[in-house]
Amino acid sequence: MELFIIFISAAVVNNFVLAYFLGICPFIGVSNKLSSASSMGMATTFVMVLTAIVSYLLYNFILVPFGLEFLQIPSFILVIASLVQFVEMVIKKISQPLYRALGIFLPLITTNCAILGLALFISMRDYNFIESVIFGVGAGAGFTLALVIMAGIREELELADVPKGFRGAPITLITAGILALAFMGFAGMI
Amino acid sequence: MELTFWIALATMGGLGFVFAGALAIADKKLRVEENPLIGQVNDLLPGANCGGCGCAGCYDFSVQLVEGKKPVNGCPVGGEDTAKAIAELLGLEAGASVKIVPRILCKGGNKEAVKKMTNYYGPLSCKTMHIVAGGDKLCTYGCLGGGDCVEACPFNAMIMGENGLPIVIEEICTGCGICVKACPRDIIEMHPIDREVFVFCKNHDDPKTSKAVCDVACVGCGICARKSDGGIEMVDFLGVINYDKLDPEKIPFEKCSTGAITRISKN
Amino acid sequence: MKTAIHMIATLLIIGAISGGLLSGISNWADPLIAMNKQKATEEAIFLVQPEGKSYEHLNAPGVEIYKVFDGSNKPIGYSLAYEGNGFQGKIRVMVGLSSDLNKIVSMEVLEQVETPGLGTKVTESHYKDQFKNLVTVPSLNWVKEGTAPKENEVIAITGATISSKAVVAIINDGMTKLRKLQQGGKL
Amino acid sequence: MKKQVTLWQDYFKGIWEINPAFKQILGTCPTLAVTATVENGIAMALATTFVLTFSSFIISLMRKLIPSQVRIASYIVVIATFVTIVDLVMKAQFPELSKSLGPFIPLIVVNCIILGRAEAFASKNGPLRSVLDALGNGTGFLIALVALSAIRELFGSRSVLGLQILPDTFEPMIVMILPAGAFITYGLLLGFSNTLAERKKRIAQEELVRKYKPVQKAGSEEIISQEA
Amino acid sequence: MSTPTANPVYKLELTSSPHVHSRWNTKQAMWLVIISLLPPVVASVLFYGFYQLFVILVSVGVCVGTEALIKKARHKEVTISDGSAAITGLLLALILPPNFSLFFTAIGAIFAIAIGKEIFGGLGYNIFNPALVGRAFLQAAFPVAMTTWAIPNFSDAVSKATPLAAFKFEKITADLGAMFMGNISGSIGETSGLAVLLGGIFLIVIGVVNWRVPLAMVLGVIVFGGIFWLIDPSKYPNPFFHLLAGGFMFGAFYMATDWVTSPLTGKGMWMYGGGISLIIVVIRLFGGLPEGVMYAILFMNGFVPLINKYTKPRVFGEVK
Amino acid sequence: MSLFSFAKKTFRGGVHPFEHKEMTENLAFEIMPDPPTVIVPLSQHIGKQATPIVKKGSVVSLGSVVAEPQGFVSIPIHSPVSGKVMNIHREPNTSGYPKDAIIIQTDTTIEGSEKFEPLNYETISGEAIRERVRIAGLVGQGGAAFPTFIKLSPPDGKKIDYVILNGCECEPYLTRDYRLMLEKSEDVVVGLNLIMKAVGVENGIIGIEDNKPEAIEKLKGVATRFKNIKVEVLETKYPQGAEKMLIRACVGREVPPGKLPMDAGVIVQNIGTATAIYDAVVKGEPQLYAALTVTGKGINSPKNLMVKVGTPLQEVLDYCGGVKEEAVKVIVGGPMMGIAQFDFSAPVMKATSGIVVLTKEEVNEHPETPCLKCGKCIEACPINLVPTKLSRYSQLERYEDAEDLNITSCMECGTCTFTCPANIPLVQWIRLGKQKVIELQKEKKTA
Repeated sequence: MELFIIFISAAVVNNFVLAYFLGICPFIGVSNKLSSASSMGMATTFVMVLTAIVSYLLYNFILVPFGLEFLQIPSFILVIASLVQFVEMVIKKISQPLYRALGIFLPLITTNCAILGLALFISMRDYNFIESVIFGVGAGAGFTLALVIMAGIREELELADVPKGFRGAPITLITAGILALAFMGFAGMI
Repeated sequence: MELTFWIALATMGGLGFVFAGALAIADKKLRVEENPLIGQVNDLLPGANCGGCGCAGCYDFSVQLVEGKKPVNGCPVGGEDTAKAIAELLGLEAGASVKIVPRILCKGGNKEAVKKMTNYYGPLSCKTMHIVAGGDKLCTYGCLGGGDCVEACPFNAMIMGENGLPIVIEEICTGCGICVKACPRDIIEMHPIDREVFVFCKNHDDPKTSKAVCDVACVGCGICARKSDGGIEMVDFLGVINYDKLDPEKIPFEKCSTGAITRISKN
Repeated sequence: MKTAIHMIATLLIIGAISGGLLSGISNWADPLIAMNKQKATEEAIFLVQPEGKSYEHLNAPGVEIYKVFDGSNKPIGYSLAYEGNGFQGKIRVMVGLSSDLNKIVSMEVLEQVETPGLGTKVTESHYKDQFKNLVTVPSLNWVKEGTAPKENEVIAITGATISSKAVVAIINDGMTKLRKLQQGGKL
Repeated sequence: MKKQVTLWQDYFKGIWEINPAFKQILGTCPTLAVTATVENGIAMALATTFVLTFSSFIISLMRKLIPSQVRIASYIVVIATFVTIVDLVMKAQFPELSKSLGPFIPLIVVNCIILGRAEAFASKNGPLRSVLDALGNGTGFLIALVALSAIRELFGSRSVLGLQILPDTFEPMIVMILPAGAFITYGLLLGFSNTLAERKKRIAQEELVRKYKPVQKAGSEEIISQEA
Repeated sequence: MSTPTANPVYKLELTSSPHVHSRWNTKQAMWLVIISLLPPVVASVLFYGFYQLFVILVSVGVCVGTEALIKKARHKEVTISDGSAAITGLLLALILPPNFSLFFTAIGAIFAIAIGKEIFGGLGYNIFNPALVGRAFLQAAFPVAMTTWAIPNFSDAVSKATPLAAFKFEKITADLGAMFMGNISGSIGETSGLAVLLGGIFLIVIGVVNWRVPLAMVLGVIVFGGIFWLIDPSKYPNPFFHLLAGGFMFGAFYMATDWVTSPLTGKGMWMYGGGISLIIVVIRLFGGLPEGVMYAILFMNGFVPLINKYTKPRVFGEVK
Repeated sequence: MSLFSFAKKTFRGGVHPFEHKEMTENLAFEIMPDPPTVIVPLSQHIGKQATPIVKKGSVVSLGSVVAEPQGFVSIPIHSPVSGKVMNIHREPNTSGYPKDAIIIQTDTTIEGSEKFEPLNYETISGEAIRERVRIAGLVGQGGAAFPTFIKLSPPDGKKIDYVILNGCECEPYLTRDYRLMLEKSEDVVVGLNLIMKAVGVENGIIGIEDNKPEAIEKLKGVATRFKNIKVEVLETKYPQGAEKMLIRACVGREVPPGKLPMDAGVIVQNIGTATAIYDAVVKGEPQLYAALTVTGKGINSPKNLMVKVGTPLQEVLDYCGGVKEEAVKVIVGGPMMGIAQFDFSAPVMKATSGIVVLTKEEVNEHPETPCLKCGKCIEACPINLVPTKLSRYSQLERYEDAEDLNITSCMECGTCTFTCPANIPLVQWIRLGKQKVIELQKEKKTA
């Protein structure tokens, strides 16, 4: 039950994008097409789970034992970057279609603050291993949800008569604001 | 303190080592052959992989740019400098030397062209007018005045004149030719900017009909063709210019009763 | 190969410098950070035990509890730091208790992420002050606005019933643990 | 003299022309997250500027030593180092501020502004210009954050920088300090700034068109002769 | 004879086929909706007094004014006569609590039209129901004012709490009959199930509103609410309580059925209605808030583009 | 609506426009006298235009061939009058764009007419019917003007089970088919029999909407004399007479997108085509007349007419008492799918089924507003498309998206625009998008 709550909390109630403002850059950048949004979402979820695992291990088995908590930021980011790079390499080698669908989104994920945020949350909240993984899955699902909803809306908005200055990022942000209002309905559900 | 210092040093150094090693291997083993242009464009980009352009990272952007799916100024981070650099790079590839601009080969504005007695109702776009018997004007070849080319121009280099004919602002025009595709009646043609002589008409009707539909149509009298030594050929009552053979000096512009063939000079 | 070595060497050196530098900085910062933390805790302890002058951290499993003494080193009660779920996330409170644990001296909300303007009212004095001299036996309770509270009851905030309830529940929860410790003679 | 001009330009272009928050739409996460109060906004912008300036400086110095394949990784490590420094210093000296900014100080690492400027400018230019560029962008970021947080704090808590501005009769609009308010305010600001830029462009275009027409009319037998 | 001639006598129109059109038009449909809103308006005045008329007038006036201003600023044709802004104003007013501040009403109305509608391009392009956007904004901006209820005129109750809040926080269930008539606390237009039902059935009968969405929502709430009720009747209310409580009826007939923000296809409408009812039940039973109709509809509004995309009808003759 | 419709045979979707058939449904056909000049377009059908075999100044007699077919999908053109060829020239056309035509000045002094030998319909072979239909220059009367003989020659390997005669006349206002069914019921049924023979099919069905009880009665009476021909009563709904809808309603089969009725084992022919086949085979007459309804509140005296092919519209309108001043539209074809005219010198063609003159009140047009996504167009579309999206994609030139939504399946029946409360010219945009998509598809194929 605890795990389920962690999942729902990360995915819906405390949605990374709409409540914590994490991963806004790709949220605005890659939400213009449904196909790329869902690919991006999946790739991010994958990396989030990996990050959750690796950062948990790194934090609890290297940084804490040696009293190196202050190295959190540089070491997390380096590990995430190298991990993403490595995964990209592997995918490229294994399957070209998979690479076209997911792999090309990987470089974008390195500088996604949702990933680093996830790693920091895990160390901050003292999640255990399973909780960390579930948290990663939930956060990824929440990110994907927000991204996919937004992509659907934006595909629709492309047909709309949005004032010129508001096209693109501004209307996306405002839509996200209204979505955030809607997500407030889930408050208190944790 | 000493120990922590050294461990910190070793941890970060080690991580760096692993990462660099992985990258080095990747660099060696997984290099994929591709259009060299993509790499060149990629080098010009900021490389922040921020996704602001809507692509999956800078590399994806350069691929799409080279494939023509993204504009040169599509990178919001790089800004104008990057756009210019890329444009230069691509310009070198295209090898364009003389500027090419669109010419609107119809003079039948709202005054000159004869109107139908029916009023067209519906979307005011050339394409849609074209499928409903051609809008308000009787001429079935000429400009419809719906402004599809103006709409289509990505650089706002075209405006709709007061007489219902589009005007090209040559300073802004990049010669992309999108307006040509936008015109359902194929009135717009791309020409080098220094070309001077044009037949500003596309009407293939016989003399009587073309006179009836427009004051400034090419009526197909053929005077210009006869004097041109093969520079102009009459095709179905319309003068068609062969620019390889054309000698502007030989053309009796003043003899053209409707002014359809005109020499434009810039000074 | 040469570029590979170059690459590895660059990153290795940059990494090492970074590690070294940060270790130095953290050496300087760590004691300060620890001090800040302690100062904050101390402030909170005395905030809920205004008479207190010194304190002692009790080594009790599962709860963070401080025994507070007055100027003459006489124990006047306890300060309990405890946390639980609120409306949107964790609420962390510090409660000053009398020595017999039957009365609350004062209550302070240390951390919360409640809805601004609504749930955050639990940090405001007209809610907080209700806890002063509140009787903790058998347990705390809450009532809606418009009803007269008993000596162990607080009035919930309109529109933020859940947050108000949560604070009460958290304190009750902490008290139960504390009582167990008390019975076990561990205080 | 000429050099002077470009240097100034390096600085000033960051304020409006390529303003990170309004034009490049980078660093959106902190822009939205920490602007509930002006104080937080300023602190965040200063911290970012600090990291941006120092990392730009260092990267600009090292730009010729780093092989291109590992440049991103190296930049990230440099940036992360400075971010950690800021984080530690803030925790040590300004514990309150550090608490209210929460995890967003560490997240400066992945703020695309910094990596973006590092890649787009510092890796190609000398240290002086890079620092000016960084400071310019930092200032632009600061302005954006202050503008956003001022609006949000004013309507959300009646005050700016903690000073109450609106009278007590004005009920604070709590939504402004919630995520939804952040998104909407930023979206509106962005939209209006775009509209402004759009209008500027249109006016310039109209100017050109106006200039264009008479020139064409003055010519003898020119293409736009149909206009008559 | 041989040259094309202009027709000399008649003033004719040249248009694309088809050349005849049905009686339906936007304006007419909008005004029918306004007429159908009369029963709830009457009910609101009846139960909560004449002051509510001021709220309605301010809301409608500000909505119409805002729309006119924005259209003018955008140099577009001012289209307030189509009645859509008036509907938004009316709907917004009817989902506000009784005796609501006129100033707040105006703020909500401005937000509803400006952010909920015009910024997306105006009528037909908005993703979210503008009235609900306005209310969600007010709820987030002025939570206390938005949850301050009044006791209706014909009730002898002492508690101002809405049935849902009473249930959520005190486990008190209200009388279903009173809930149907509207003799309970709640938003001015939502409380009377009877009035809403009258207007809603009128809309369905004349064909302005598609019957699928309300039906899907009613069935959904009975099913989802029923499941929980069957699991533990003492802990969860019976499904008819869900049906009559809060803004469910109003949402089902007026909010969720909004043409612009609901799905295009029949299949989509079933999914949409079902989704809304599921979220309503979940928020009411497990969420921190007593009521979730507004959030559920807004949330599903966000899904509508996706639903539309994946419920394309089967093209005639196509074999899947 | 849909709740009650399962009782009668029909299809999903559709609309119920005002029919207004009362203006002409009780008026018998009149034969209009020959006009002074006829303009005979060389292309009165889908496919390549015919090549003229006469020259300026040639003298032609009634029914003589003036243009030969060019290629397979093409038909000969016969002179509808005796007279002198004045010119061969691009002339206004009811399609809106000028087309090459032979202009013949009527000269009643020229004697003689050319006819084919009448054949016995009971003994004639299928082969002979097809040949006669070809040389008589028959085209489908349903609007698309597809050469009839091609439709009668299904390619090998296609098994045809039914011939359906389309007696729906679902277009409002028009009563031509109705009058033909009443006045020439014999011809209609025999014509159907001939079609069945030509194609070699056992089953013939005449589908008639239930708003024409007299025609149903009459044809049922005649049909009893022929085995295997039955009359099917269908719900009155537009576009019941569209091929695909008719097949769905009559035999329950669906024609796949992009396929022909033949692929579903059905051939559909129009009532007018059946009578024309009767005329060509039994009487030996090429198609010289177009049967049409001139109607609408904008014309002084509505009529059902037999008009010589090539008669300018002006002559026809004048014959019917002229156009009223309040008329706003003159449409060739029905009001749902017909083409608005701007030049009345355009001639009547073989497939012209009516001229409808509408007044403002009948058009009932409202100002266009943005799409409200009410979904009425989707509900009405008989093909189950999403017209609002298609039209918007087309408007924004997103043709690939439009292609994904099967824009090419649209048959431009006009139900969506008819029903649209926002009065968006959906059909016009979709037609444009369709053209562009087909162009793009062709480009892709060649590339």
